Amino acid sequence: MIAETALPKAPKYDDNLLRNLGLVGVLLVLVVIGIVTRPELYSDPSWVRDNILTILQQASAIGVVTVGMTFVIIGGGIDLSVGAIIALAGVWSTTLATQSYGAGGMIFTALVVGVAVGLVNGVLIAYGKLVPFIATLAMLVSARGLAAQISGKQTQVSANETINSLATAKPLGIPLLVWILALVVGAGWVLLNRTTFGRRTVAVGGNPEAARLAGINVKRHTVLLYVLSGLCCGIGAIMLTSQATSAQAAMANLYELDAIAAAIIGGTLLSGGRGTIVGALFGVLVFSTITNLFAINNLATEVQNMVKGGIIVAAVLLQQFRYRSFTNLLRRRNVGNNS
Amino acid sequence: MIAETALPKAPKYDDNLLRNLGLVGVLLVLVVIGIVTRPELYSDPSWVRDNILTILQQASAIGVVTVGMTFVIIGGGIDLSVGAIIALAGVWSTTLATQSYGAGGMIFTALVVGVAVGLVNGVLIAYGKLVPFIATLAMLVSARGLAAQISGKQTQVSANETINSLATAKPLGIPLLVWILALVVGAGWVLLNRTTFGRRTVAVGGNPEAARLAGINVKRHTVLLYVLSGLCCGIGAIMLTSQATSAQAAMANLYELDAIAAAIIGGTLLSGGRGTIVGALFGVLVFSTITNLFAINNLATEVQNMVKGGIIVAAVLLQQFRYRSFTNLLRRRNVGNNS
Amino acid sequence: MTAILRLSEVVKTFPGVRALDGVHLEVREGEVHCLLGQNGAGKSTLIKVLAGVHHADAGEILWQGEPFAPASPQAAMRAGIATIHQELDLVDDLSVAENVFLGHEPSRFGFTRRHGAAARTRTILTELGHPEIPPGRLTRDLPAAGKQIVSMARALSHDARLIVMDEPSAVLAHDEVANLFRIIRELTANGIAVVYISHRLAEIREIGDRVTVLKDGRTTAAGLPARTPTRELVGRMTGRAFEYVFPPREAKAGAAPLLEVCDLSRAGEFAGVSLTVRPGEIVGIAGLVGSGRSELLETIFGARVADRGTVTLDGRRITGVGQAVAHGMGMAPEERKSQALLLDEPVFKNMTLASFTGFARAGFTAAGRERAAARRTADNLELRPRDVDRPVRTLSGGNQQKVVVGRWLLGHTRLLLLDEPTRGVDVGARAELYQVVHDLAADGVGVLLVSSEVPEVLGLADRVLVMREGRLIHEAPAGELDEDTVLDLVMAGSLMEGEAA
Amino acid sequence: ACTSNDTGDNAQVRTDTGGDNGNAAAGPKVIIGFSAPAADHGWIAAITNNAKAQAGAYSDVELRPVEAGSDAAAQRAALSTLIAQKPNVIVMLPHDGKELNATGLEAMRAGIPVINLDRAFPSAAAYRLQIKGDNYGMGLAAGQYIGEQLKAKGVSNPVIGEIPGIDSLELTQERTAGFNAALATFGFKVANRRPAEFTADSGQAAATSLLQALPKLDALWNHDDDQGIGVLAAIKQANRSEFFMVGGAGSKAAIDAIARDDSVLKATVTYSPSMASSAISLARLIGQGKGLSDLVELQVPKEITLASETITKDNASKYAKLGF
Ligand SMILES: Nc1ncnc2c1ncn2[C@@H]1O[C@H](COP(=O)(O)OP(=O)(O)OP(=O)(O)O)[C@@H](O)[C@H]1O
Ligand SMILES: Nc1ncnc2c1ncn2[C@@H]1O[C@H](COP(=O)(O)OP(=O)(O)OP(=O)(O)O)[C@@H](O)[C@H]1O
Ligand SMILES: [Mg+2]
Ligand SMILES: [Mg+2]
Repeated sequence: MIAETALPKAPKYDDNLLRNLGLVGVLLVLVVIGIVTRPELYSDPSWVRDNILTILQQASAIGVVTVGMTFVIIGGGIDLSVGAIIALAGVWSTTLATQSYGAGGMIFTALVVGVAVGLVNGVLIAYGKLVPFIATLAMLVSARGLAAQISGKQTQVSANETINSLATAKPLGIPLLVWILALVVGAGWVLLNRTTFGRRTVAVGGNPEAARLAGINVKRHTVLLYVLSGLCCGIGAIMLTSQATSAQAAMANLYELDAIAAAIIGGTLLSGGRGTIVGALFGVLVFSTITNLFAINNLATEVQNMVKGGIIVAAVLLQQFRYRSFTNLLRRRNVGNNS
Repeated sequence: MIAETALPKAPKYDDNLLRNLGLVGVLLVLVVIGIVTRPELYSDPSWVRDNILTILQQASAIGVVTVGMTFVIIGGGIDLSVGAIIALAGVWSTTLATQSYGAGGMIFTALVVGVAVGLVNGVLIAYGKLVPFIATLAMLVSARGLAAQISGKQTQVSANETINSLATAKPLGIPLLVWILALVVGAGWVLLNRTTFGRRTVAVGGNPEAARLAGINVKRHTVLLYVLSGLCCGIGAIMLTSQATSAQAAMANLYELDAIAAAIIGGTLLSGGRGTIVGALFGVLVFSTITNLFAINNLATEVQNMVKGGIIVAAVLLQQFRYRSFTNLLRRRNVGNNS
Repeated sequence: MTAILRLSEVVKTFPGVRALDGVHLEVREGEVHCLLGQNGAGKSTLIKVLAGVHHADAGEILWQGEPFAPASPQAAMRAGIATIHQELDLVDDLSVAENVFLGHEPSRFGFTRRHGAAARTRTILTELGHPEIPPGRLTRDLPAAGKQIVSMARALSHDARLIVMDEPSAVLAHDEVANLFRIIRELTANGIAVVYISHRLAEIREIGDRVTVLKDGRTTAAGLPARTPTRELVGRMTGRAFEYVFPPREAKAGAAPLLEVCDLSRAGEFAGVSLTVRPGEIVGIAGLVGSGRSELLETIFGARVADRGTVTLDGRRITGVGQAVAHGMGMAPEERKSQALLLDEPVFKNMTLASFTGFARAGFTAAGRERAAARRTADNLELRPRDVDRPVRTLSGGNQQKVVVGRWLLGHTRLLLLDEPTRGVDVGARAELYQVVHDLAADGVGVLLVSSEVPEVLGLADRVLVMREGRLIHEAPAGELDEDTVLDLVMAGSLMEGEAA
Repeated sequence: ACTSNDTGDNAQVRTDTGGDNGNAAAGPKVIIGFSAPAADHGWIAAITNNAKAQAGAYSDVELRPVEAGSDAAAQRAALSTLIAQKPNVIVMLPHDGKELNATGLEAMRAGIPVINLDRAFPSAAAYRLQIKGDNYGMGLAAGQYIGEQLKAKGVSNPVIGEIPGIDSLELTQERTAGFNAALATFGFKVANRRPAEFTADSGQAAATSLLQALPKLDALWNHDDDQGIGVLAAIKQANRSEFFMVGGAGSKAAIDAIARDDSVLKATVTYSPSMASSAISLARLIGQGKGLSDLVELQVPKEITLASETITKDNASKYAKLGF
């Protein structure tokens, strides 16, 4: 038997849960700041409802991309090309030729472009042994270049009513894009936590050597992770195209930074092997709520930026603080039990 | 006693040397492409000389920043705020108030701002336990915001002739900025390879726990690394300001990506613990030579971008290829010796 | 009994190293075949070839009579060879059950069947005598011994004909080893063959049927009976003749205490620990895995913050690692890879990690002098290979341990804390390490030693402390204790004197 | 602005160079170096296309475009290469006038007249001709229009929104300053200002935020018609129509929408990329030492600022062909 003390009592608390609670706390604080600063807006329930839906809708495309990014990071990689993939997929799916195939053709094109670029990323990284940072940075540059080439550097307007209506449709009163986000987050959660693919992702990112020794095809799995990220970008491209009713080579600018930041704030380790989908979603929502807070208070860009950096730091510190003090509390209680 | 044959010979070749050789090869290939595509330019020796100096001069500011970045990455961190620090330092040192103190005051201000921001980064990361990615991303946003605030979003012209002449001075026929780059690279090399500071950096990045248990003050060292990066940004800010004879909040845009990419291409491990200054310099030169190649061939930007991604990938693959085949060669020779 | 595995003339080279240089091995159905050899002899490399991790450069492998060259770990597993690797090969952020079934998860359409996996894991763990390990717990929460058991469970989760165990007992305490042997006997009774690697000859004599000895990548003796006298086995490995060689020494008494620990406590780890170490004295701490000894050492060293109590070295309070090192304390931590080594850096830089500042002049390092000093230490420790410019990563485990100990021989260390210093260290190197520790003590250095090998504690230490569940429960001169007494104390905690602290 | 690169019926280019214009006759050959930032935006793309098309219309002009890359440093590098090739005239649209001032000086010192397109150099010695749009005037025009409309409607305390482009650019600052100045004359001010990045998706995001912050809105000025595609989409998605909107720059899509009068977009204030065509024509004249034939002066003037015009439903048909 392992000595009793060597098997600490099952942690009743869960790291991830606490982290997410911390983020919920951060969100609450942001909302309270909103209420305090703009009470007249928050006193109207229908505005509040709309506002929540707006925040969610604005988070939807980047949220989908962040789900893919979270998988890539948990799997030990990074994907700097997500914004560029969105641009390429968006531009490709809104060329006049593609638009002539209708909404189905456009969606299909966006997804195929996303998957194909992801595949190239994955193969370069897994089989070409390129560092993910460099491979996807190169892809960022190339894909944006190709998107500019295809679009002739013009904003391509989507004339397809079905595509454009994706952004306006509200089944059951909730925007379709929010439903899509919910679906992708749900699917991502199941994929990460309930499938062999997800469990292997953790293994590949956490201890690639152990994964290899356990018979997992680490290279193939790595390729699949980038393909998954590319697929999410394809979905994101459709969502963003429908929102802007157009696509252009410069769209989704710096989405890579936003997605990585959201994933990390949500508790995903940049070094791989650990992360949560729900946390990533909260990370995205924090950013989207901050933007909303700035908008309703009409902050100037420069002040906005100064404050935003501070909020990010405060959010992470707050989250850590909650987490640590909670853990200490529970640890002390546990020790009490032991001795 | 163990038989002599069983004593494994230490590999006599050096990873870093080979890697750098690979990068020199990449540079040569780029130059050859230049010669083939624009023979008329390359047939003029004085143009070639000028061109080399231009490439070096264009590489100088980002090169200085990359030296600091390389230290941070070797030490297990990352600094996404370098571009923003340059902007803040540049803007601060070109306010009318600062300019009234003359060139000395401007340089002093830029360096102090760089160091101060680096200090904040370092303290947040080492003592606030923030992930470097998030802390420096927050700093990126904040510092650019502050720079916009200070400059009133205007481009601030430097009226100081001494500062402006830094970019035009050519002691011994070589631009002063190139001398500065050489100096910083030289100092960086000595610092990394010949001082206790460099040794600590490798230890802290390679295995922070081992470093801590060997009595190294990991936190303090981490702070120093970000301060060093900030200092390099301060120097870079002066260089860039003199080149542009002005500073603005949006300057040095995306320098962080360029500097990280150059460091990694130069053989620095993103996970820390390993890296070379000379490699980082070569990484910067590769990028700067690519830009030059595009300029003399007047490639359209979108084509440029498409090609650039491909060149980066090819460069890294070429470098790896050389490395591997070289290793194999040496391995075979060694094995022959042993048996 | 038929041979299910037969290797002949197997060769495997790494850059600059011929790790296997003509290995012969024959394993029969249902036997426990032990592999013996010094650190770096090639044992782990050999089993990695069998497990499909490395591919042999030359030689023949017959598995169940057929030529065999597994292309991947999966291929080896499918063929019926399961392996417990020397370095723990678990994923910290997966649960116990997920680790056990990693790569061959019970699943339906890609969805894991968690309850099925948990149930089967529980069954296997129960067979292993560890029903207390919850299948749903994250592996990172388990102590090293628990992880070793999970590794074992993983090997058993395959339908294997041959199970290879690379130093499974290194992190196990005494009773754990007995349990391991029970399992091995059950396996062999079912006709499963076991290849067993260990540096402890007593274990080999107890569980082994036959022994193959490797030296410098070559088989020097194949299929010897396990009862072969120690002298001959050790001779085949090293040219020495004894397993534990403790140089005789006399305890110095009377000197004022060098280290004084007073009522030291850390919540959940240990409580009320008081002890002293005098200059030139070796104090050993015995205890079960998980009794809190490592945490105690780390707290004394200043690497963890005590909740209560004080540590003084020569009358000076120690509150942090930097200060501890500056005042002459050194520690060889338990997990050398994660806590002590810069794997990609050369040996000499690892050795001088705590002292390079001392070699430096005005902040400039003196690589030449560091190298020379490291070379002298490498000679003292009989490091193999003697090359101090080689990255530590390419050294075998035992030699890596010597590098860690060597680090504290370079400075002006006056108190050395050793946590499991001989884990994974071969017989020859072990004797060398013991000699080094004795020499240090003779020079007046105080040593505080933690080891799970009771003979080691008894043989090496002047004074022994017994720790149980975070408390010191007994203290006596080494001469007054024997192995059984210590084991009783460690496990039951109260047997004889019962003077619980 | 879903236009192609083909310039078949591009009204932004003057192709009737064979008319009674005294300067039309072919003169000595002029090599014009041209540099504008990488276009990821309709307006800049139109600038480059117009310059190329206009140069193509002259038999005595050879255009040497050099790519300026994505920032001021890249453009500096590209221009040094160009200067070394000694073209007769250089036309450049700098990333930032102040940051490229030194390059302008360098070219002028090398004896190459520099035509600064749109983004002024601080020192007068750095250029021979400055031709630019009127950013301040654009804001002024938009503010004027909005003020008048609201006043006509009798709105006393209107809620006005503003969606600028990249906020760190000086041109954005000038536009905003003009806008605020015009509104001030009516006693109005901007209630909320959400900058975008000259792209449609950023326009959509900024507009969505702005609409959320202002549950009731009377008028909105969006600085740029290209990002306006996204702004209009956001307005539609939010199902809002209680206000009217003014655009900026004068893209074809915007002018068409104004003419149709089926959306909140009621007007746009021009900032025409046709200035690039004019710059090439003037560069040719400067290269050949000619003046503007309608003027008395023998040389081309040093400063030309285009007027910003307001396009509404009433005059949209006139401007339809000028949209880019
Ligand atoms: N991946 C590798 N690259 C280079 N050399 C290696 C590698 N793996 C092992 N070696 C070398 O091969 C030799 C045999 O190592 P191996 O790990 O098989 O020894 P071992 O008998 O298992 O020793 P120990 O008892 O310490 O575990 C050693 O000299 C080691 O340094
Ligand atoms: N990371 C951790 N999180 C929670 N508890 C831990 C952790 N590491 C160790 N513990 C607990 O601390 C106590 C002491 O464990 P530890 O394994 O260090 O003891 P030990 O006597 O040094 O045993 P060993 O022989 O394995 O070194 C045990 O209760 C263990 O479960
Ligand atoms: Mg081994
Ligand atoms: Mg321990």
